[in-house]
Amino acid sequence: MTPLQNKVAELFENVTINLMIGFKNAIHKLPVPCFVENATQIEQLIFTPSCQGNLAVYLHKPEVKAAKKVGIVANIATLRSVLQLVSENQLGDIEKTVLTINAQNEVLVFDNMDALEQYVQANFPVISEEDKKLLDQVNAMTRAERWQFWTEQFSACVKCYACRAVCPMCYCSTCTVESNQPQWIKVSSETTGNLEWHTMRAMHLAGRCINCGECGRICPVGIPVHLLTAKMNQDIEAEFGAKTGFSFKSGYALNTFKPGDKEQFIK
Amino acid sequence: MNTYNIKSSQLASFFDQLIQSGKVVIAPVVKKSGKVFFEAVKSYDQVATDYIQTGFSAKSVVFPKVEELFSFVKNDEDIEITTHLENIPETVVWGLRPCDSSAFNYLTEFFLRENPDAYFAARKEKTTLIAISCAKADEACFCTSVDLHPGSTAGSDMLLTMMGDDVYVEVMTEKGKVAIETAASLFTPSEEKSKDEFLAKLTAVFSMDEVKERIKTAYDNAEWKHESMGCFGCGACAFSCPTCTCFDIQDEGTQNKGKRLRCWDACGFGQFTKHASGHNPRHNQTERRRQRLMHKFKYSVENLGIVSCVGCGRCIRVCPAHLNIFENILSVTK
Amino acid sequence: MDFEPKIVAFVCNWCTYAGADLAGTSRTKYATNVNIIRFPCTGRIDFMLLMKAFENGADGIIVSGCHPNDCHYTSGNFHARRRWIVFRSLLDFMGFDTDRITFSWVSAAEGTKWAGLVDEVTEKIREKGPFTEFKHLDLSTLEKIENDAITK
Amino acid sequence: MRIANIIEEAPLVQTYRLEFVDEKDAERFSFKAGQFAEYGVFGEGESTFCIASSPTREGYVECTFRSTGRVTKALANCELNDIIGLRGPFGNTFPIEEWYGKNVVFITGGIGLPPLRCVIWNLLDQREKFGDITIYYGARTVNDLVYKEELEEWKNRGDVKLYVTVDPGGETPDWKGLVGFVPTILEQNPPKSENSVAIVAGPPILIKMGMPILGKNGFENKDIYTTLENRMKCGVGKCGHCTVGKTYVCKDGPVFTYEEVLTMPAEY
Repeated sequence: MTPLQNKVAELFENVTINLMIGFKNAIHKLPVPCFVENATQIEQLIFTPSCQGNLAVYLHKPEVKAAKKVGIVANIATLRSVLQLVSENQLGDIEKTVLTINAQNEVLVFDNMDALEQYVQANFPVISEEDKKLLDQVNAMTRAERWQFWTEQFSACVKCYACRAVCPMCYCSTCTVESNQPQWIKVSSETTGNLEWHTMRAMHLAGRCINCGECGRICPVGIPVHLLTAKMNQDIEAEFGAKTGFSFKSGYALNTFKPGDKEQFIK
Repeated sequence: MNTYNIKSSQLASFFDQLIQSGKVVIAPVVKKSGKVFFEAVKSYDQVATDYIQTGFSAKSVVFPKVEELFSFVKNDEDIEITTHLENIPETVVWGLRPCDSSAFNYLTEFFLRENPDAYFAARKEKTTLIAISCAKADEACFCTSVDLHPGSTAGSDMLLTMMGDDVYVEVMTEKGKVAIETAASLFTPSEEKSKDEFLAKLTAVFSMDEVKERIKTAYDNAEWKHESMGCFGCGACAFSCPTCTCFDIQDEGTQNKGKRLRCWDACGFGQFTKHASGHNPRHNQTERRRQRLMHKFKYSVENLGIVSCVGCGRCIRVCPAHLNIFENILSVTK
Repeated sequence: MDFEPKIVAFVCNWCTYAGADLAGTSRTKYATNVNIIRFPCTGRIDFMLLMKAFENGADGIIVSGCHPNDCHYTSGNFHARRRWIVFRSLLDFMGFDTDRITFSWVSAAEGTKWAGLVDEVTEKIREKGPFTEFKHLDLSTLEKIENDAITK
Repeated sequence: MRIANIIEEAPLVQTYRLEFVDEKDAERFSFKAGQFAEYGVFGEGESTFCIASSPTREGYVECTFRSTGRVTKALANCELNDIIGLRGPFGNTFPIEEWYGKNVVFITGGIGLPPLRCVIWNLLDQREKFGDITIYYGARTVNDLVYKEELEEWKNRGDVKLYVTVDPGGETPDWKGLVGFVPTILEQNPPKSENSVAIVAGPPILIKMGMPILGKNGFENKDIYTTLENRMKCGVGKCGHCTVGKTYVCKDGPVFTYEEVLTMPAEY
């Protein structure tokens, strides 16, 4: 048994949790999520650097909520998601225990949000080199080139809504695209509608997206959708000094304001 | 079946002849993201040659992601309805894998056996499938488990197998013959050859007969819940699947001018079965995922006599949660 | 045929709409290209409404409301301002022509400013021409050519 | 189809009488009890309801619907003489010829009555061919009862036994009928099962509860019919929305016997 597995066994023994969300090995490439319901299943749990997925999205599942006492093995993105979700009052129904493995390979267990917040703030990630390069590439284009780039990307979108499904911040029980009175976004996949969908998704995540990048990573047609929210996060930090997934008390940038917010474009 | 040889150096000229004959040629192309997708191409140098599987299947040629059923214009009392069936071009799909072409067999049965679908029929009739057998496979491929193999000819009009400098050509249908005739001088008749040496080696992960038998009683298996907990309910698997046929019908435009469209839908979506009353027959993800897998391995067998999974492995590759269809099937049929 | 820009103005009830009213009652002449849509507050003006206006054929958009600190609901325009800052930057990042959206503060007393704003925006859009970039997204190449021929 | 008459049945529930614009279409169109159709408003889409009028009444089609979604709202906004689309009829039918000489029991709730109204009128129009006809009908409130005038007519006919009930709490001070859920009323006043068939239609909960009660009362599973109404789009067994297991409700149904329902997963 690994130290992580030992810790989880202990949690089950003390009935601190009755469901553990973690990762297990899979036949194909990346680790898959696994749901441990009792001590006998603990041995499949792993946690390696390749466990990139953001498991926080499962905290909205009805089956998980029903379990009440939930543990989650978290990478830094998941930790930030948990903070952000708590700040948005989304995790009130469940008692959560958050586990992570730090750089020194120690298993850390957080059962209160203050400790979690401290850890996240001390280990706050910067945007990845890869994403930064992509962002710079797009920023360096002329406006017409950017339009060309994005419309070409969006024309390939098939509206499978995987980007929405993997996002821990997309927790609305009925999404705007599913309401048809009025029909904000066309159901069929056409460039205009796709563009509107991605604009809307990005805007609804403005100041809430925690930059885990899952949406871009999993897109079946390879649209780098995470760049939209990454760009907005840059803006929001620069304009309003707000960081997402940074504190469980702060709410988010777009439901507050400062009288002194600056802009140059309003006439 | 007729068999031929063509020099691999001459494939390009064959390809160009197909384009010059006025047909729309759909072939795999490497996109900016590095993934390979089918796309209409203009010359052979655009075509990807080194790929295991395309991101999406070729079903969009006969069952596009958005099909315009008709457009309408209302003037005074009259409603004028126009369909666009006659504008469908002659199309060649180049380089689809044998699993994909066998999926066309299922699609044809599904759309045409009962209440034949005019849109599918029109597109299918104008489509020629030129498949290329697989020299490579990855850990997501499992065609050998569903009774296919990397060189199976099922469903395609013509199958090419790369054999070093030569390409071995098997022509199964009239459409295949017509395609050969566009560049007849490039082909020399050949005796039937064994392809095995040039095909990917893939051991079966399960026995189809056993699964077919055991899934009959798998509906109430407790493993469904466990196996589908990870499922997010997106449509990536259904949209990339060569045999998923569910669709939605939507009107766009105004009440005076617009069009009626048929667009892809997925049984994994939460709203898929939701009644107007708010009641949802399949209200949780476990039931929805079970529906998808049971349809592939049980319901389509009962309805059409065909397992509607061809082992292409796309759903495994695209799944955001990295769920694995054959692992799931194995665990519920244990 | 001369191109007449279609301008949609999203305005708040308490300031800009009253301002436009003032422009009317004072008989100030200004461009007739603008279609005014009245909202309770700028805070209610969802970004999707702007997208839909473009989708339905608008060539330019004006969004206008009370000056900061003058909001009838105290803070609606402050919230709106944050949203616009983010939205405009996002549109720009996607290569959307943000010059086609003009944001402004027009108070109930600024009838002249309103008239001037509408004239200015109309002229700017007239120079830029129809917003074909957006309207053409879903047309086939052939339709694009035909459409260009019509609008030119 | 031209809207020839509009009746407000209950809050948000309306009945439209539709007549063919083209007489040739009218000649080609024929349907049987139990079938449904797709009613469409151009630019909004199509919506599925059963045909609520009886095939014995020729020259028109009636449908009853509650406006809840985009299409039904657009339909509800239509006015007299507007033209709407109709695609159909689809689906299988009630085997009415097999019921000659038998007693027929109808159990239904809410707007589950429209599909049965089609059968009821079909039977009443050839009343002499059938035994006793019993109808159990319930709605949430008095106001939600549909076909109020026809209920009155059936009550006064003398050759129909009618139980009309409203859910507890849904009664008004001047309500003289029964109070209680349909299954309860059914248990209190059990129909006789000899030489009888029963038809259950309504919300899924009524179907799931009502059928076993009939079973307990001696009805054979093959003599209990229902009509399932899953979400549908195409009507011809292609789009996949209405599937219950391997069964396409639109093509293999909507009429099923309890015997058939028991072989399907409970996904309706």
